[in-house]
Amino acid sequence: MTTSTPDGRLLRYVDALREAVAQEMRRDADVFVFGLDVDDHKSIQGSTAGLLAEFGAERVFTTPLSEDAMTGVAIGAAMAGMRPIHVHIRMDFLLLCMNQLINIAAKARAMYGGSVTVPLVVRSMVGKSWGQGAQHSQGLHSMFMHVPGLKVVAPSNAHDAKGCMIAAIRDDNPVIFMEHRLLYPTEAYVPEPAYEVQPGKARVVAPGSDVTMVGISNMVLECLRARELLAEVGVSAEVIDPIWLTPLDIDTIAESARRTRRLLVADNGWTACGAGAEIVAGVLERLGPEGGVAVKRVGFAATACPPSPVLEAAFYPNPGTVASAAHALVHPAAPVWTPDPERTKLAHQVQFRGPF
Amino acid sequence: MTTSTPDGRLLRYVDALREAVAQEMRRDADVFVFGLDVDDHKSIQGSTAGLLAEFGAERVFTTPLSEDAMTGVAIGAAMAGMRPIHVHIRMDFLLLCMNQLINIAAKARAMYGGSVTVPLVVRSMVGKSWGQGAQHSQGLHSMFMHVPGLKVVAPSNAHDAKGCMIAAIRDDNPVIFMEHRLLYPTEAYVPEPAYEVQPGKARVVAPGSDVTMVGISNMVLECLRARELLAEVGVSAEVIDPIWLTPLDIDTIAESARRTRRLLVADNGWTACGAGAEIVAGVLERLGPEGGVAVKRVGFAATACPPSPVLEAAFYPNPGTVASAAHALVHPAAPVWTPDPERTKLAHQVQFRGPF
Amino acid sequence: MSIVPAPVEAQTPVPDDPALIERLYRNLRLTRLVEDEVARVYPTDVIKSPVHLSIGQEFVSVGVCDALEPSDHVSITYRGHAAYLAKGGDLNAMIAEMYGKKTGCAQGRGGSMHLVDMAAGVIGASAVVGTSIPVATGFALAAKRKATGTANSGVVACFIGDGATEEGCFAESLNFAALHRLPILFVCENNGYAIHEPLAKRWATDRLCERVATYGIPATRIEDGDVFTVRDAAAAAVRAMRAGHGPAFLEVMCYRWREHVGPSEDFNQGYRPASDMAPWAARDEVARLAALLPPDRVAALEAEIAATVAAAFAFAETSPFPLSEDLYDHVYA
Amino acid sequence: MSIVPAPVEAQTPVPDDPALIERLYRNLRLTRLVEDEVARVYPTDVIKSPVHLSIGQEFVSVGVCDALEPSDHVSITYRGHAAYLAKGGDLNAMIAEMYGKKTGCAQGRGGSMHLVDMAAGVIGASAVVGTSIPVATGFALAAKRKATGTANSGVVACFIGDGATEEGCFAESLNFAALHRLPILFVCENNGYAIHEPLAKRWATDRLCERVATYGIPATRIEDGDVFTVRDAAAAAVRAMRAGHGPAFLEVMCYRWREHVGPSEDFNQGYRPASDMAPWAARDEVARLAALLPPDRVAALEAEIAATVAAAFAFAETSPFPLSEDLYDHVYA
Ligand SMILES: Cc1ncc(C[n+]2csc(CCOP(=O)(O)OP(=O)(O)O)c2C)c(N)n1
Ligand SMILES: Cc1ncc(C[n+]2csc(CCOP(=O)(O)OP(=O)(O)O)c2C)c(N)n1
Ligand SMILES: [Mg+2]
Ligand SMILES: [Mg+2]
Repeated sequence: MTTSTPDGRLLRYVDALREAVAQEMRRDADVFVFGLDVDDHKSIQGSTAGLLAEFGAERVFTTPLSEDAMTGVAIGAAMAGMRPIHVHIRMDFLLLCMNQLINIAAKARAMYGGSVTVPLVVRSMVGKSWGQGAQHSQGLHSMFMHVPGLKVVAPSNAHDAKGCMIAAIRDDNPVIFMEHRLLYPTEAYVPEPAYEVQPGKARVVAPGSDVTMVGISNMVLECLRARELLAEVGVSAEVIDPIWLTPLDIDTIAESARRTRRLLVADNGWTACGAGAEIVAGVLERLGPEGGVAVKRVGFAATACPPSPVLEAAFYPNPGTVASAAHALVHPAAPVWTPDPERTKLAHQVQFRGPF
Repeated sequence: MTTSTPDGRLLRYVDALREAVAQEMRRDADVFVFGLDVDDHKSIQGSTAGLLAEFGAERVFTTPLSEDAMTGVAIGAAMAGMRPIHVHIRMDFLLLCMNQLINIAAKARAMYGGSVTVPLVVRSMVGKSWGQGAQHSQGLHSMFMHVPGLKVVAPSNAHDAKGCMIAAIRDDNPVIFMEHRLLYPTEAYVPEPAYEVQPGKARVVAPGSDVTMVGISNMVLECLRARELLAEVGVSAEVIDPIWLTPLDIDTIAESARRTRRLLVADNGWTACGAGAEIVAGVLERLGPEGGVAVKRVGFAATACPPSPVLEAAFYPNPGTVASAAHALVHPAAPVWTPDPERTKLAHQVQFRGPF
Repeated sequence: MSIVPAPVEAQTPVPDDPALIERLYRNLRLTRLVEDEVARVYPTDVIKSPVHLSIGQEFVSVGVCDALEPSDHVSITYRGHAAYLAKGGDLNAMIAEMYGKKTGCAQGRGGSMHLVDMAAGVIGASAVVGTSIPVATGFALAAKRKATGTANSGVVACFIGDGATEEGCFAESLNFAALHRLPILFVCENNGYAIHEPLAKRWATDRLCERVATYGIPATRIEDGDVFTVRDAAAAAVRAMRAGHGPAFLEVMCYRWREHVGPSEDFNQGYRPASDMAPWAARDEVARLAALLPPDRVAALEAEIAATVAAAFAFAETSPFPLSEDLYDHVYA
Repeated sequence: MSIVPAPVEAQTPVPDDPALIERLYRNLRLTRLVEDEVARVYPTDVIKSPVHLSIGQEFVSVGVCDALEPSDHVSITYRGHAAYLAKGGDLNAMIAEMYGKKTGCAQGRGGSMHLVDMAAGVIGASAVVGTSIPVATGFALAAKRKATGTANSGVVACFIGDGATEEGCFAESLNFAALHRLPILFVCENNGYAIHEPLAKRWATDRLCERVATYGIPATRIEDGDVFTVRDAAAAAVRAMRAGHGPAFLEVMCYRWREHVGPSEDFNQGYRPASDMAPWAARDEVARLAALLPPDRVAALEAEIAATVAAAFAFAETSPFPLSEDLYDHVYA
């Protein structure tokens, strides 16, 4: 089920994550949650709050600072029939886990001829903003998209956070679950009963006819804000949220780009060999040369994220830079258009709450 | 210097690597070589042969099986003013080093405000073929291309192997140096005196007018072989070797694709978020919609590399599959053309020896 | 740190248990015959994959696995033929896997370095040294969570080489296993080399057991090369683990008779002298246990095992290759 | 494993060296004043970056760095203000860095978690716990290769937390440093917690020093909270390293007075009682050393240090931010 009536409650992203995990833990005794600090009073910014009290220390526990081995432990427990959720408070720490995730988790099923499954969820949070700096802010999803055998998901709102988490837990494959710290407080209508937002289906979040804007993770919000700014200058932008990055619903995006003839991908990471490159290449392979589609990727600046506020602001794409890039695709001959910074700030209020 | 007269000797790729390192070690006492098994009698398939005898155990030494820490040691030694060459006999093992390479080596200079340099070379070999299987065959260059602060190079012939190695050693940045086991015995004309094949300049290896084929690492050879097969059916293919993947010479490729209006990238790795995606997206951003370029990526099949010969043959692109894909770009309406397998086999004899 | 096994006359007393002796001998002999046959056919190129033989080291796997139940698990390495067989892994499927056949234990997708037999409790091997250690620890976590508290609670034996102990995940796994008192027996087959590099170039000291013990993990070093010693130590450790006492560690000194990878001897390569092997060859456990059994029993077993091995190679030879259409099988469940 | 420092009356004898006492006190007091000021301004949001205060733990850095020469190196952590200052790092550049200014030690590209001052031998910090350990070991390798063999041969001090010892690279680095007899002093500031998680949830045992010693690395645990004890142990280790004796290890028990990240106390959060801090506060080394000096000298130092600190904050306040055009500076050399 990927659509819903807005009859759910307004729930924050962080609470939607927590609710999904709690519901699945009630349903299936093999689900457990572990990782550094999942059981302390801060509970990963609230996303694991209450789990220890309800499910006990055998199913909700912290670990030593040993991300590499703990990933292997998660894989082994998954191969043995459990359904671990391994939590990292920053995605940057997954760089310690690459060997286990890529050499084992991604390959075990194929390499062992289908005789094992690895039903593992790896949660991690992108730590954008407020001086997090070079090593606490990375969005590394494209590295995982590169690797067959992994699934990758990056929900952009509370509704999908819950549905994707439930789908990820029930999935028999390793799923890299990318969260975003700035999304945690955002609200959307979230049904109370369990539901799945299934792999492989993108969502057209807002319709448009002049340019297709694909946003990854929180960049969906920034695209929606950019869309408002663009509307003021007569540009109609369609916004698509791929939700799942592997498997990637290239059909929905290609279909939109075929109509608008312009494709912009706003990514939550660097662009080189990034999700945007994949989407652009996938769409153009699909459409062929007659598509005549103008393309553009925006994402993190090609440097280490700087904590100084001035530099940090320049490092990240924002509604203004996204709108400006989209405008240039639509009016390639026109002078560069930059939205009024005051209006850009206003656009920061926009939230997408559904219906889904 | 990226061109040469063919007055060098015919030298094997493996010997060119060795010669480059030996020459630089003679020139600069800060250069040293370490990594598992660099000092044993097999000497990384001959690529470090003789170094121990000439330079001694302080400058040529094996390590414990501790790739993560050894990468950090290399980084620290580089920051302290030495020029380490850290060697891995398989690229797959770099997955143990991702944290150090990406969180430290790539970022140190920017993150420390320019106060340090990390002149580090990380050598690793792609282990294609002969049942190497899922964990001894990966080409992971695109993960490193994703990360600002790293340089990435993948020479396809002996001439470039030497020139790129010397350039990499002299570079003040961390360089991921990707070698290919099947290239080790291939020969090219290699000048004896030291020379650099500088970052950022691709080479048009063979001219053509109907389709641009970009080959990564040993896929340059496969593209040249495919080019022969295509010539027999009247398709004229241009073959480009990017040599350096970061910085990537997108200009040369875009210029060619603008002419041929067809772009195929044959990669030595998976395609999703791969080097091919980057090249396709980069070229199309450059050319704009009027380019009307048809694009196609070929690379490893999207699964773990299987050792069984039948499956392994299907896993890797070869001159036949590359030619077939290029043909389909040129003649989209024609029925699928597959070169005669016997001729494909013959094409395997082709070697590219220069001039460069 | 060159280790010499106990001379045959100085070994621990042979147990008065003919069934045990025969069981151990059968496994020792089976592995030896299988690997001899692998080495024999290897030059014909029917096995298009690297092979890492355990010839000379079989007693470690055979001794340890004898202490395990079928429902227990073992984690093996790319040098895992002995442990795979000792734990009851399917021989036909193993040889077929090495031949790249569809009937292989991994359907031709693993190769010699990735043997697996979940039905027999063989949870797979990794060609990236050390990576299997935390995975095995995860199995032990699952075993503990499912523990019945009875003597049948599952345990895991995790085989590793001396080189694997240098990987950081080894230390991380020891700490975690000890912290959670997981039922896992780490078995380090210390053959003194990682490929051609001796311990002296890799270990600051040889105080491995002492180091492991600082985690509160009982650690024993076995130097005598005796399969009964290994078996007894493993049995004691397994008993303690089933009773909830947490992990244990064995460092078993042994010697690799053949080259690191491939079928041949390599004493001509100069990195180690043939004389290092001599004492190990002199107390070869296969030969020794044969001498402890009645000659006619040995002959009968030999015929039986040889037939089994021949049948396995014939099975592999005649099995079909996977089809190229199978390429994308099992990427996702 | 809650550790209580020695009561003030039971500590090791105060050395009869007024210059030493004043030197140590000056560094202790400087760090304390700097961090008090950081904590004071923090709520005004001039520092738009996480801060990890070392208040209460300063004696470890001050004691160790007193044993180092300017040409030696230290590797610090994100909780590195004390070590940065004790090694002689530039105070103005440090505060400016925390303010995100162009005049910062990393030009506003590092932040509080990535202090660096190559001129002073401060080789940088990482926000990814443990990653600095092998990097420091690499500096020690370079130091050894460049060693003059004299008493001036360079050494490296590598500061880490108790949590960092759980990362695999710690074990890997110890082995390598011991194998190559590198001149590196590992200093573990064991404050009993990683964020809010106590040792009991992370360590199977507290036999850390014993474990380190199995690599052949002399390892000492200091429990008395005494800056002179730390200084003497570090000086002895450094002397031995300069003489070519290879690495050494200190585990220094201490206590974090403030929350893990941020400026405040956190005893209201329930994960640790305020009573745990009481004995540490009672033997606060800053106060103790002040009492060992003549009151007028203390007053003079106080004025001087306060002025230095005030000037540094003023410098930071008035320095310019980087320009957005600077964004791509230093990506490549
Ligand atoms: C992480 C990693 N590093 C290096 C290698 C290359 N390699 C393959 S086997 C081996 C030696 C391992 O030695 P040990 O653990 O003692 O096992 P043994 O081969 O002696 O049984 C090495 C270094 C590898 N496969 N994986
Ligand atoms: C590899 C890694 N894992 C987790 C974290 C999150 N984290 C930040 S500080 C910290 C605690 C480290 O504890 P310790 O080493 O004892 O240092 P202390 O903060 O007590 O000084 C953790 C877990 C991190 N930054 N890096
Ligand atoms: Mg070994
Ligand atoms: Mg701590």
